[in-house]
Amino acid sequence: MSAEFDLLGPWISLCAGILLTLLISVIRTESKRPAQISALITVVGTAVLSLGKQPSEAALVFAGSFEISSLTLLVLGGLCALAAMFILGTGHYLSRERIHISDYYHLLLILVLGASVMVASRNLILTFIALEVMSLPAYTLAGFRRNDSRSNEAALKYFILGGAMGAVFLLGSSFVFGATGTLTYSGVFSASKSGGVMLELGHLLLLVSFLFKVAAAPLHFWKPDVYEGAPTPVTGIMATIITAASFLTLVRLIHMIDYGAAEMGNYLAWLKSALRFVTVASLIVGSTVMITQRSLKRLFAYSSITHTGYLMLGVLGSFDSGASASSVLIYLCGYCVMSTGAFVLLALSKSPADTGTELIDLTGLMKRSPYLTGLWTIFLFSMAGMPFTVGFFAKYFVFMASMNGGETVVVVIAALCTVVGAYAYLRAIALMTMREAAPTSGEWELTPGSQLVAVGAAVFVLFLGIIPNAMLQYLKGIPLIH
Amino acid sequence: MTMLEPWMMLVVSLVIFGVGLFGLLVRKNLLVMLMCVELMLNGVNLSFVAFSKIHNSLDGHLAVLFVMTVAAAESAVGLGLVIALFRTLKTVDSDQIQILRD
Amino acid sequence: MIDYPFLAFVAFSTIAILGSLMVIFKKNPVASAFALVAVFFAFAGLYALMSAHLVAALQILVYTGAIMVLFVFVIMLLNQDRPVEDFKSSSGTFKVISGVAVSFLVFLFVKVAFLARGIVPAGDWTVEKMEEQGGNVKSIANALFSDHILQFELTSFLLLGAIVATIAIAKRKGSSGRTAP
Amino acid sequence: MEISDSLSFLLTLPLFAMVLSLVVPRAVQRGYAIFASLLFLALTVYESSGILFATSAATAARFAVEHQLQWLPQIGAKLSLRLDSVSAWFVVMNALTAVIAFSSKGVWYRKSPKLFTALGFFLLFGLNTAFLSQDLIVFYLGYESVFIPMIFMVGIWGENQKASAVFRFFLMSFLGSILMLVSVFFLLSRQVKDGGAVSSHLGSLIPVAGGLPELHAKLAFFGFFLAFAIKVPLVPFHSWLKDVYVLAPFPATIWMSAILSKLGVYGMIRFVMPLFPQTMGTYQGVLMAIAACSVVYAALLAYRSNQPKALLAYSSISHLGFVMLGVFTMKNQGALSAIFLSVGHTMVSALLFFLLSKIDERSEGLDLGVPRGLSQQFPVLFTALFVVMLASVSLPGTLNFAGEFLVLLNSWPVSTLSTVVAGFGAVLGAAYMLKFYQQMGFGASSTDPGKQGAHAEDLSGFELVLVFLLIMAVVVFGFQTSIFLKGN
Amino acid sequence: MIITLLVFLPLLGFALNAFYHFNSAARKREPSVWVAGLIASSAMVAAFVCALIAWARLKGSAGVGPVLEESLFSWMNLGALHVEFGYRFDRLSAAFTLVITGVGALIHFYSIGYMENRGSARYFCYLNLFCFMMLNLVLGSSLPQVFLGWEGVGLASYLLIGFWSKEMANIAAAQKAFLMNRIGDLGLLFAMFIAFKFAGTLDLARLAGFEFRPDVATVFGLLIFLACTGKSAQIPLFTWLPDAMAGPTPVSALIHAATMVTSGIYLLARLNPVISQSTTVLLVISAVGAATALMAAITACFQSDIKKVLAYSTISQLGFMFAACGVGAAEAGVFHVVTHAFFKALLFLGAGSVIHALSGTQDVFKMGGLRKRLPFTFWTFTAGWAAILGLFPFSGFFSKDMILHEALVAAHGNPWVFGVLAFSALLTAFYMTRLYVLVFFGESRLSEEAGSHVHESPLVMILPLVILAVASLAGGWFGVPVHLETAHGEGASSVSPAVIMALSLLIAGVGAFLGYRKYSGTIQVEATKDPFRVDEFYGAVVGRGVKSLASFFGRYLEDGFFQKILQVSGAAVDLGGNLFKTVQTGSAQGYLLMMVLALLGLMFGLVFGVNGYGN
Repeated sequence: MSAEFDLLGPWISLCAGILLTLLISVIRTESKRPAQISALITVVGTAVLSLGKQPSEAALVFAGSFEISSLTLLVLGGLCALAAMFILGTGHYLSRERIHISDYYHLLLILVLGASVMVASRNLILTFIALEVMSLPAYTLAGFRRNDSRSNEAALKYFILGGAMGAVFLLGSSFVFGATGTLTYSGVFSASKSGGVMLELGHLLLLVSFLFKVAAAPLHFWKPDVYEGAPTPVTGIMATIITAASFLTLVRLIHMIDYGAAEMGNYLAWLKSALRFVTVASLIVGSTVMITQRSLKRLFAYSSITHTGYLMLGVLGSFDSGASASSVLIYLCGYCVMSTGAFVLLALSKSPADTGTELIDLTGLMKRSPYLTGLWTIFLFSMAGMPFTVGFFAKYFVFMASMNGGETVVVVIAALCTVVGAYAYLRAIALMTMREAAPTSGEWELTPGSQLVAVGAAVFVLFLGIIPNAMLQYLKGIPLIH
Repeated sequence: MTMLEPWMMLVVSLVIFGVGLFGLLVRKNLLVMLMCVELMLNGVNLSFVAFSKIHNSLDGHLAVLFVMTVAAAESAVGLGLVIALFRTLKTVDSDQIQILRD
Repeated sequence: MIDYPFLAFVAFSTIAILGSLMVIFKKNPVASAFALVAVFFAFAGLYALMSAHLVAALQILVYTGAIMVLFVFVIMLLNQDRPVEDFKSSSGTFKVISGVAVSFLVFLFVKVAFLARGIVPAGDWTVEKMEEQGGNVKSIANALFSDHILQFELTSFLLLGAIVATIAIAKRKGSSGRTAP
Repeated sequence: MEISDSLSFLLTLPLFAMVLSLVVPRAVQRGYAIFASLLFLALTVYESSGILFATSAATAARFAVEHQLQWLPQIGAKLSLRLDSVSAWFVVMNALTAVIAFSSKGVWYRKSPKLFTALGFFLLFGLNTAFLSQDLIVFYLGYESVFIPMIFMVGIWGENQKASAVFRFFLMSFLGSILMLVSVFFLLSRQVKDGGAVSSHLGSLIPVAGGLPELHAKLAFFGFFLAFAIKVPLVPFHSWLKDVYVLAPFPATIWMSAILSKLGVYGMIRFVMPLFPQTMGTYQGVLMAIAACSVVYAALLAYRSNQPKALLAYSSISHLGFVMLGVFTMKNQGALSAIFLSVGHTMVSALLFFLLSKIDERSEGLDLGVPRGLSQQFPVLFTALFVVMLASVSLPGTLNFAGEFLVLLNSWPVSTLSTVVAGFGAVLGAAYMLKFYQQMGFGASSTDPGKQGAHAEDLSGFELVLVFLLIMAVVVFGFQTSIFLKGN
Repeated sequence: MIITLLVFLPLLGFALNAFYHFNSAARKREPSVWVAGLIASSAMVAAFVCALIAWARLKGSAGVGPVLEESLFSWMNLGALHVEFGYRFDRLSAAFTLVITGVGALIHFYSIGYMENRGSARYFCYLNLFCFMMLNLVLGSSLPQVFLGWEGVGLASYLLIGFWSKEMANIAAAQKAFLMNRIGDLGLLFAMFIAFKFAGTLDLARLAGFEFRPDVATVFGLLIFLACTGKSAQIPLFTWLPDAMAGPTPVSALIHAATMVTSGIYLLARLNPVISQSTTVLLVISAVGAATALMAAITACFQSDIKKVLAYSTISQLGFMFAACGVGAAEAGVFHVVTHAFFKALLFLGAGSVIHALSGTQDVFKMGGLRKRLPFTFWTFTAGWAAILGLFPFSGFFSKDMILHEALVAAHGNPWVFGVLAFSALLTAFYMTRLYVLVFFGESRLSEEAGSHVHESPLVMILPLVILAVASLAGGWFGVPVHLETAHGEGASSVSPAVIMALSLLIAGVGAFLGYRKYSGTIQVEATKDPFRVDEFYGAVVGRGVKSLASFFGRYLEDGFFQKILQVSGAAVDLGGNLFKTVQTGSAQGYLLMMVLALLGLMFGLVFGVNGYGN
């Protein structure tokens, strides 16, 4: 038990950090700096703690409802690292938008806690609570530009739809519980051998609620609106931390039932085709709508719908075998880094909040700031999957996984969507490099913190695009499902 | 013995869930919509207890406890968001929040 | 012999369903809120019928006592205690599609739920066993603080988050940040 | 075969030059670019001299170098570079094109010269990666990375209204290349299914491709074919080409026509032919017809164009049709002739655009209308242009003639009709090239000599030496064909 | 190495003159015609000397087909293909080589005078380049090498026709010549492919001894003939030659009369053994030759430009030669090549002298009475006139007579061919006399200005005229220079040569008489016309055809269909994007309904699709 508690250390440190941050901000109410620093120390410390641990075997604690394994520690560490990047990289945005308050950091930390527990959870109720621990701060953060009706609107839309889908998740849990009499994943796994429509329905409802969270078409409608309305750093957090955690949970939920069970054969075959539909729909909807967008945030929203599609490719590929979908992990890793970079850059835009940052604000950026243009270009190319960026290898693995799973047609569709999507990214790049600045194009400011983060992310993107060996080695060794 | 069987509870719970969902779909008042979310959660709670009864299990009861907590937290946050919206837009009508689109 | 439990079930469920319909069809949010209170009470009765006494009690305490008060408070705060025509403002087609879709959904749920009749119990926590262990409350408490301690702990952070969130979001305008910059 | 790691210099040196170009001061940027690319050319020639100057195929094979470096063991991709009698030509042409491109119209160095030079060296790197790699994934990386500098060169330094041309170029190329990647994935997954160790090395994929069912092989072939057909381009897939050639700055146009198009040729020879011999055989008639149609169609459009750059753009398509005709014979001799003609095309089209850029410098800009009657004013420049034009219409005695002759000679037995059709393209080729030359060279002078300022003098100095040497090469190798054919 | 030296001497002249040209251009000085001309001429004279030495060696060596062979290097070796770059000097080549170097040298000298003040080193460059290429053509040992010369002379011809490049009309004429030649060249190119496919070799000697399948031989022969029609201005590719007169007159004399245009005859003679394998080919050749002879002769009667008359006359004479080849008497054709080279060069140079004297006037109706004022020109022109008419003892008499005779008696002889040729000869006599009379006799019709400057040409021009006049007179006595296989005795009829000779003289006399009768009195100015309008026809059909095909492709495919495809696919993607966007109404409840519907769909699929529940 002590060994397990040792492994629980990172989570405990995160919780302690949350409380500490709360305390500090209560004591030193006149300044918001201490909260920021405390939050930064918390996430960095947690990241270091958790990435330093490499348990060789997964341990289940709390009556089998919590999993401590290399994956969950990696997720905690990774999410903390992303949070650190956002804390460091977007402070100026918060100041500019007058939302730089300590509450922001508490909520962010609680969000990370919820997200990391959600992935580690092996119990449906725990998953639900963790989901809410993650979502409630997210709803709130989305509405953090309180004086802006767009931000309020985004938060409320997110809240209503998220609440409804939370209920759907619960209903699914209830059906699963009804069918199997247990709420732990392992219990469901062993009970799923006998099959049954109630279990299938419950499982489906669980998946639907998480497909909503990761915004897979046709459950993606909330995403563009919420992305657009939310403060940019929050959008970034949604795009990275929430998407990553939700997607990993989705994968674990998909593999919650026994794939070897003969009774489930029909269902699994059907589920696979349903997921195939979702994959193709996400790819097509995301990439085609992306090119019609003028707002950068909406563009990234549709882009992330497309990325969900690519992630689903990895899921599809490993569907039959139930094998560890390392391609998903690799893709998520690359995707999070490049999205973080892109959103940190996006937060540098000084466009008035009521219009949001539009593509046109990028016009002629190269003249004004070659440096910024270079960074943008790296992230956008990575999203398009160009060689020598991490985006390429990310795509490589999901495509390859899907191909190995026999999904040739889906891969071809995905390839075509990549071309369509590349157009959207290239258009942004073209605006920056190939046009003269228009009088209406917005201002961009560079701050030291954001520079550090953006350059770091860019280096990461390029480094992993050229020498991804270590990352691949590491991530391939991490099983997604036990 | 009684004619009452747990599956009847299930039917009631699912109907309540459906009514909540329907209300969420058609009502425009954000406060009522929040109530509808509560209705949905309550419906699910009932089904948890019913299944718990069927399975002779405690997990359902525990789940309901947690759901109640979550529901309380959720409605607090939801109401906070509605208040924030009301401050900027002076309305709690969901039709008024359609600025973000396309 | 009168089947009291069944009668009670019929009564409670009727109240619950009618109440929930009133929640969505009443024009005045306050009326909706009170209808909701009725639904919650009916639910408490249904829980009690299934020997879930703790849940029944908490239902009244938490939902009726806490959540509904909050709702009514906010309704009053926002001056929403007057009839609104919002139900009518929704387009007819939309309502019809919603109604049909939800009906089908419920139909399918219920269809599946009928399967519950054939379920073999997986656990051994019968009412009798609970009584042996010291009653419903004690049994649940034992489970809550042993196997489900993590969920319990996590809810504390949930509540903490909710508090912080609500304060942050519902604070008065102009007071963003503890110190106005 | 010899294992050597000196090959990796061919990849690292351009990268080094790229980094260095960001440090070199603006004022000497152009000199630096030319000097560095010349140096690189010398190195490349030295590195491949054993192959280039071998007198027989056997000797050349002995000088072939393969260099393997474990790069991505997780996906079975190796940095296996191979310099043999196929790739050596392309690598040398690549280095040569860089020299010509950097020496062409110097306007680019007025605006962000560092970036331009850096992009140029990156292009060199990407192309060398593609030309040297035996591994399909690495090949793809090189192949695809070439777009990046190209987009920026056209986009930043190009003429007005270039954005849509860039999009077209990028999207069509990307469409092709990603379908090729899907085909590669298909082969790789097949390999996994067959239980072999995953390796994207050409050698280990050939048996996999050979074992495919017919339909699958056809589809996989199509992915490859489309990529290369767009890149070359062959005619139904060429619609990106004209605008981007016209709007691109001259160095970029030189790169595109001289060497980027060769990526398609190279890919077809190196990868498609060994991977899908049966499928290619099935469609040989169609392929030959496509190549022949490219020749005639592009020639007709070139004949119709009044804009010199557009005319040269179409002429490039037309000549590459001949090259592809040679490739599609699917015979060793045909492919060899195609490589031969490719080399000719690289030199000649690079020279044509180079000289056109010099004319552009000396007139008021080609976009303002075609200048006239310049041959009197710039006799050396126009003589050079005339000689290059003759090579372009493959007059006997030039490299291009020998190449074209051998291509047609080899394609005649395979598809007489296609060869005849392509032959008529050669007649049209003469027609439009004469028109091209006559437009600018003859007639009464249209430009006011007083207006031309500093650029009024004729070709001289380094440019003259470069052009002269290249023309000599075109003529000398037109007779000394053994350097290419090596007694095959 | 004598042959190689002989070939490369003109190239040396070319290189020296090129250097001289650029050197002067760099120093902004006009190059001296004398320096450039002497460089070029001495190269040619040296080449002529070499040719004579080689000729002597050839005479001296024994054997049936004495040949001097020199191989330089191997040009193209690929698979079964082995192309050696080397030279073969046999009787046939020798005849052509001597004409090229001899007449060429004279014309180089002549050019020094003619091009004074207007020429430059560039001109002599081109002229030397032409000679180099022409020598490659006739001396090359393999077909690709012949092709090198073949296209090379086309290039030189292009450069020289368009020499005065400020006139766009000259450029147009040059382009026309080049392109029509290129069409013909395709024939040679394809013929090479066929030869390689079936005979496996492109070596001329090996090819000549190869026995083709009959149908292949026919196709091969026709393709070769196509090439020849281009280069030698026969139907259907003859229209470029009259336009080629835009070049300087010495060029017309050398290239478009004496040498280049006869390369078709060379090729037919060279490949005679193969050509003879197919009677179809021979028939086509003789028919086309005779038709061309007649058609050009008729057209020549309607020309007023002195050079155009000579040009059509050249076409007509080339038709005679082709007819000779066609009936199977190639050596008669080659004989006529040689004599024609002398007298036609003479005529052209004479015409050049006249034009030079009149400062550029070329219209025969604006001449007249020049007999007195240009005596040397007149007398030498008279020699040429007599030779082309075929008057005894001028060289034309022998060669033309031989052709007429062979047309009747040779293996593939044909009275029709004979008839047409005879009538053409009549017309030849008519239009040449017309020209002769209009230029040199009668009243002077010169304009005031032109008349005041008339002067006899300088010595450097006169001397070549005199030498050529002597050659035209004596050339026929040397007899047939080559011996090619000609099957006699199986001809359509056997006629005594004496009869033909008499007939031929009679025809010439009648034609000359008619011409003299018509044009000796008062002169009616005749407008130039082209009775056959072939040129217009080509312009309308081929030129317009290609242009409209190009613009059709351009408009409907390039700017139409292909752009449409891109636009449509772009629009489709855009449409899809906008379509998927329509559900993005901004209404949260709308989104919820969509999601409920999606969920409902999934559940229907699950409950009814998978489990068949409810069945």
